[in-house]
Amino acid sequence: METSLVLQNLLSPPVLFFALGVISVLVRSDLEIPAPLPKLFSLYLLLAIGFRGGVELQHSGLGFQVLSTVLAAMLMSVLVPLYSFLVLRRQLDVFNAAAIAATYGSISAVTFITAESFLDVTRTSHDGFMVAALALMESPAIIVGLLLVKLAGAQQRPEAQGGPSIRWRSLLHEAFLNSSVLLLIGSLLIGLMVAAFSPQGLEKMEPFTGKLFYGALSFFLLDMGIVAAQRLSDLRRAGAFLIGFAVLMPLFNAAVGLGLSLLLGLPQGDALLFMVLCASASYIAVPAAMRMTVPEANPSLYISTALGVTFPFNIIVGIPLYMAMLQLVIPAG
Amino acid sequence: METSLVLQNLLSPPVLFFALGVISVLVRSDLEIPAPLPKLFSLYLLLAIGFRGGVELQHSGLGFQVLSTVLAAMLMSVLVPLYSFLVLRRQLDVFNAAAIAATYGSISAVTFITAESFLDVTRTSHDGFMVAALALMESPAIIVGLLLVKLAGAQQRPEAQGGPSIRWRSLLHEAFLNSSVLLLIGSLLIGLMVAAFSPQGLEKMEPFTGKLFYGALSFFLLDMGIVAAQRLSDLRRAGAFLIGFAVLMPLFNAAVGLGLSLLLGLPQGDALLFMVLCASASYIAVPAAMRMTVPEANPSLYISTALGVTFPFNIIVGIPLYMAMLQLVIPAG
Amino acid sequence: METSLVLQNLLSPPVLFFALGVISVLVRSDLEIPAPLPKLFSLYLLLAIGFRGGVELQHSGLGFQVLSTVLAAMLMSVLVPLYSFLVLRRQLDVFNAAAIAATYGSISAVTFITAESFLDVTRTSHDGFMVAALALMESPAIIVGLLLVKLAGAQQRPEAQGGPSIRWRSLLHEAFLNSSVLLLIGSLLIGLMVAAFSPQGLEKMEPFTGKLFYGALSFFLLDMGIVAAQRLSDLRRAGAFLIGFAVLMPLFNAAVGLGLSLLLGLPQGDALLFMVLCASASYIAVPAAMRMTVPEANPSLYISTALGVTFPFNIIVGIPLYMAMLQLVIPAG
Amino acid sequence: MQRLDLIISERELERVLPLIDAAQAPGYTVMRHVTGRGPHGMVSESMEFSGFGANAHVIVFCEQPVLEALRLGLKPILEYYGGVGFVSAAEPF
Amino acid sequence: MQRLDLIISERELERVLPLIDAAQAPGYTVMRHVTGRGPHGMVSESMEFSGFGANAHVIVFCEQPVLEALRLGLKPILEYYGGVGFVSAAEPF
Amino acid sequence: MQRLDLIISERELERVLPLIDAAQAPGYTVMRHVTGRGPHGMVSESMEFSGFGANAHVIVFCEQPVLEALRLGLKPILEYYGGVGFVSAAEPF
Ligand SMILES: Nc1ncnc2c1ncn2[C@@H]1O[C@H](COP(=O)(O)O)[C@@H](O)[C@H]1O
Ligand SMILES: Nc1ncnc2c1ncn2[C@@H]1O[C@H](COP(=O)(O)O)[C@@H](O)[C@H]1O
Ligand SMILES: Nc1ncnc2c1ncn2[C@@H]1O[C@H](COP(=O)(O)O)[C@@H](O)[C@H]1O
Ligand code: NA
Ligand code: NA
Ligand code: NA
Repeated sequence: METSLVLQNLLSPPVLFFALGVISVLVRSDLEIPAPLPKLFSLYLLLAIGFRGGVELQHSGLGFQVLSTVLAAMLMSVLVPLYSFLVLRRQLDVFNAAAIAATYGSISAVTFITAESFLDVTRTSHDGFMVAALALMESPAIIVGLLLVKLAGAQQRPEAQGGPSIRWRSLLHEAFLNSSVLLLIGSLLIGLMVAAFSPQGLEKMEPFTGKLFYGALSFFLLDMGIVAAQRLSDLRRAGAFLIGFAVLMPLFNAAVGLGLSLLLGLPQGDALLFMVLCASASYIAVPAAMRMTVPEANPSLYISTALGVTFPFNIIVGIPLYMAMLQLVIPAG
Repeated sequence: METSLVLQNLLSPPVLFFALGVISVLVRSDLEIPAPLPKLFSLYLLLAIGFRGGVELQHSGLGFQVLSTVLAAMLMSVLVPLYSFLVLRRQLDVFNAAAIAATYGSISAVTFITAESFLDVTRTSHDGFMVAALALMESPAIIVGLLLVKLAGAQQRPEAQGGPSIRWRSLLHEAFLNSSVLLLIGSLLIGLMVAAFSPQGLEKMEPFTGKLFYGALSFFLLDMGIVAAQRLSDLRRAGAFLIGFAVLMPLFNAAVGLGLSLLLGLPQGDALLFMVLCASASYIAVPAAMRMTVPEANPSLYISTALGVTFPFNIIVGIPLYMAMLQLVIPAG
Repeated sequence: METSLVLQNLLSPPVLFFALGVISVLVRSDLEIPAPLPKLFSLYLLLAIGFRGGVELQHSGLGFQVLSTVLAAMLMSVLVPLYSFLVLRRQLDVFNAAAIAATYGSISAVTFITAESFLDVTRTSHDGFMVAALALMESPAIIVGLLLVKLAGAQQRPEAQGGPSIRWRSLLHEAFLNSSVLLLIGSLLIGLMVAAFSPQGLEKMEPFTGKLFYGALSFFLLDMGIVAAQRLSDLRRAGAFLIGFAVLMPLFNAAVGLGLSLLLGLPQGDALLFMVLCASASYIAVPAAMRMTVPEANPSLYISTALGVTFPFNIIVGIPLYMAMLQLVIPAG
Repeated sequence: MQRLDLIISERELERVLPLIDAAQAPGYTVMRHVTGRGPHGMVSESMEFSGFGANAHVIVFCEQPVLEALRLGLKPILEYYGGVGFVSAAEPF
Repeated sequence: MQRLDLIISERELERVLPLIDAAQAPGYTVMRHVTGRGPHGMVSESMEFSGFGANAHVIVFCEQPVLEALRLGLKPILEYYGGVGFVSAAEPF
Repeated sequence: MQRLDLIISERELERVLPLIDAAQAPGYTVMRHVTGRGPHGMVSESMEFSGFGANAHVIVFCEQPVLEALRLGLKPILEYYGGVGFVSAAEPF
């Protein structure tokens, strides 16, 4: 069973194009997708995933399971940074530990989208409200990350030291109104409203947000492969401890996610998405926020672990592995 | 009736994404669609609207109504700047008054496209030749704008004053061969020819020029929302007179357009498009031409009124309002 | 027969948009497709053509005809530069002759794609393995080009002259791992694997790699028209000899390609593609490689002939002409 | 040797570059998609999808006589359309 | 007259530009999508799709007093977030 | 302190940047998508979709000894592939 899942994932266009991107860096080809084209695809994917999630959420409605799942997801985005911080402090200073911890509390939208595509290809149903969970896991992780710095790093960071002091307003702003959260939640609400009130509008959006989606994801993963592989050289400097963390922590988080999914009574497809949310790490919103609020931390550490190790691990090994675990405990929908 | 039209418009994806763009600026999010991505969408929309208009024009043919409508549209693009100039001169100097007047004589392709989508969603038929009217309203407005400066501003602008004198050739060039007119008319002719001679070519273009269109428009309006909202701060400097002008003049122009539509015997859908052409103001071709030929005028005045007030007004309030007016006097097609 | 083919080609959207691009330069309009948008389309076209070729190759399998055709194509990419070099040396120095010769040994992916679209529109079948031939003709031409310089230009180019000496490794790297070869072959292999193992993945890629293709090609050709026309002014400096070469050599190469197609027993559609491969000249991979390895050559000569003359010639006149020739000797599939 | 930095609207590039050629400058470099603020107000990237354009930054390294010729040709354009120019000293590498 | 070249992260632009206005500089020019390496490591275009951003190159031509005001406002930002500044002499064209 | 402005083809960047590192420059800044005209002819953005590439503008602020090391490493490349370099004086901000 598991081998077939792994193969099915490995031989899907998104993962294969990711591999092509990695290979092109390894063989030192001059293949590149120049800025701002990757931004086009990342904006498109957020818009489309939000819109589609909103449409499905409108169809399913806001029941108890929706609320409890979203709450559990937000809980995880608070807990994961806390226990990650304890682990990371064994080797890193407060600033780097807090920044990396926040990264793992948050999510990777592309990992989520790849998991969704995996479910679509294996014809496993899943619910639109998982996109809401995705959107609501970024902000708490960012806030916890900075609280950790404030509490644990107070003495190392005299406010009077010269730097412009971080005001809470700007932190909350960064946490709740950064572009990816805003676009995701905005598109979700738009999808919800359009599904409710404008069936023709919905139908006319379909070719853009629906049909095109899988190909655009594949194209974007070509770029992600290039970017992830370019990060590999940073890893040598990061060392074995961080690389181990970047593989083992997702596995642990996925296991916790599996437990919670059972408690929540999630069906197979939603449980996979929940596990992927727990297991993935942010390389967009959180790094941007950390750079602003914890400039003492070294960006190459938190970006490289999230993007160079955890992202490929989840895309290639994680998704089918989590699915195989799920198939042992949750019957197919 | 009117409330439902307003709602149907407000809850359509293009308008909702426009609102999302506005909101993102108001809450100071860092959401942005970096250059040259907006250019991609604006080129695509012009190409697709032109192509589709050409195809429909080929089907309908060039009858009396086509010619009379196009002529009436060109007439409006001459008249509107003339009477707008008279109004604007009460508060502004010759240069600014002429530049803003030209802006309102010309059209906004995106407003037109949004109106077309509104008609599609409300399943009201409309004709392809309206795209020809759209294409032919830009040039006259530009020429009238400069004639106003030449005539009314002669003494304020001694040719010998040092600046390179504006030659008529370069003005006519700018009026008739600027990129948006060229792309629109070129695509229209291509659509016409392909529809006439290459049915397979037509069919294979459909997914690109047809299916994708609505989603791409929605995405582009997200950016238009951002850009329009960024203009809001300029408005304070523009003052109440100009803001009033930017709302009332479109209403007046739409009313004149309604009268002409009745005279021309246009069906409901075409009449809406005609009104929208009269009511909308250019923020692309005309500002570019004015900056070159009337550098004495202040660009932030003519861009901010057209883009910061008239565009959102037409998109959000104007289209359903004009439609409601139409439903009182022209029976549904 | 021939007139209808010419018309069918001339009135297809890709060729008409190419013409629109040319016209916009001739009338000095400010229409432009700013970087990196053309790169987006060129990456997309390579990815999609490779993927689709791989899918079709998987369906047809790797038989004797596939192998013999691909070998013949590679042979042509070695022979064409050799005899082109002899012709070019009558007027040009070793460096320019070798660079132009290599250019004509290689291929133009966009010419190939336009020919494929021509076949689709005229409903002539063709095989996926021709994409493999396309991918494998770039590298040999690059290597032959440099060998010519090494052998014929040895005395003019003392290695000790100061410039960093070209190492074979970097040349082979450039020949086999440049971005267009890598993307084309990578996408071909991905298409092959996906077709074999992931039918759902294939189906979900279709809207992106299939449906969108023709429109994206048309849009890209608008840019190619602009770029080709901008090259026209360089041609005056190139002189009658090179312009003649840029028209007659493709005709001769197409004739040789026709002969080989007969020998190989290719059906009509594949034979057209084979002729187009022989007749077209590279303006992407080879110029980039020549600039690096033969900097003594004048880029405006080899780019302008390939892009300013041979490319439009093939797109507008060549494709229907070759088809007309084929219809005389090979019955329709 | 002198270094001239011009910052003008992209729209004027097609007038400015021929003048630089006419002044027989040995070369020039153009960076587009540049934004900024000057005496004539703000120029932001967000209007770039319109024909309005952003700014362009043109750099010319040249000798003093060329600079004089450039000044003659460019001054009227800068005065009429806006845009600024600054000169500093430079040496070939 | 002086020329100030600042190279900072795009993310800090919205803090830096108001400070330049506050120092009453006559204008500024911004080039975005800039990459590079400095004391704080490498900045590459490939992370630009993230919110992380590339660098921005800001040029200010101004008189000495404005430069002093700029130094006061900008130094803390450069020290806290990274980024560099260099000054050279320039003259109006 | 010195300021070096290099304008080279984007294609040569991957050769030039390691040489700048090797000369122990404290940093560098790269602007891509730059066009221009020089002794080797015109470089326009329109060929950028090809592998041919536009120009890149590289700025290095460094001390005189680093500049000498840079000259040693970069001169052969500029001579062989084309591209220009100019030096001016600068001070840290
Ligand atoms: N003092 C300055 N320093 C740097 N750039 C400037 C300065 N003044 C003007 N600029 C640039 O020149 C452009 C054109 O200026 P203007 O049209 O005269 O307002 C502005 O948008 C800025 O990008
Ligand atoms: N010596 C230098 N010369 C040119 N650019 C520099 C130099 N030092 C730093 N930079 C630029 O300034 C940016 C920010 O520097 P930093 O954040 O201090 O590492 C770098 O990414 C470089 O683009
Ligand atoms: N005198 C100059 N001033 C400014 N930029 C120059 C100058 N000469 C050459 N360049 C730039 O350097 C690039 C490479 O020059 P080259 O390859 O030597 O022709 C040109 O495309 C220009 O962008
Ligand atoms: Na997580
Ligand atoms: Na109007
Ligand atoms: Na060939």
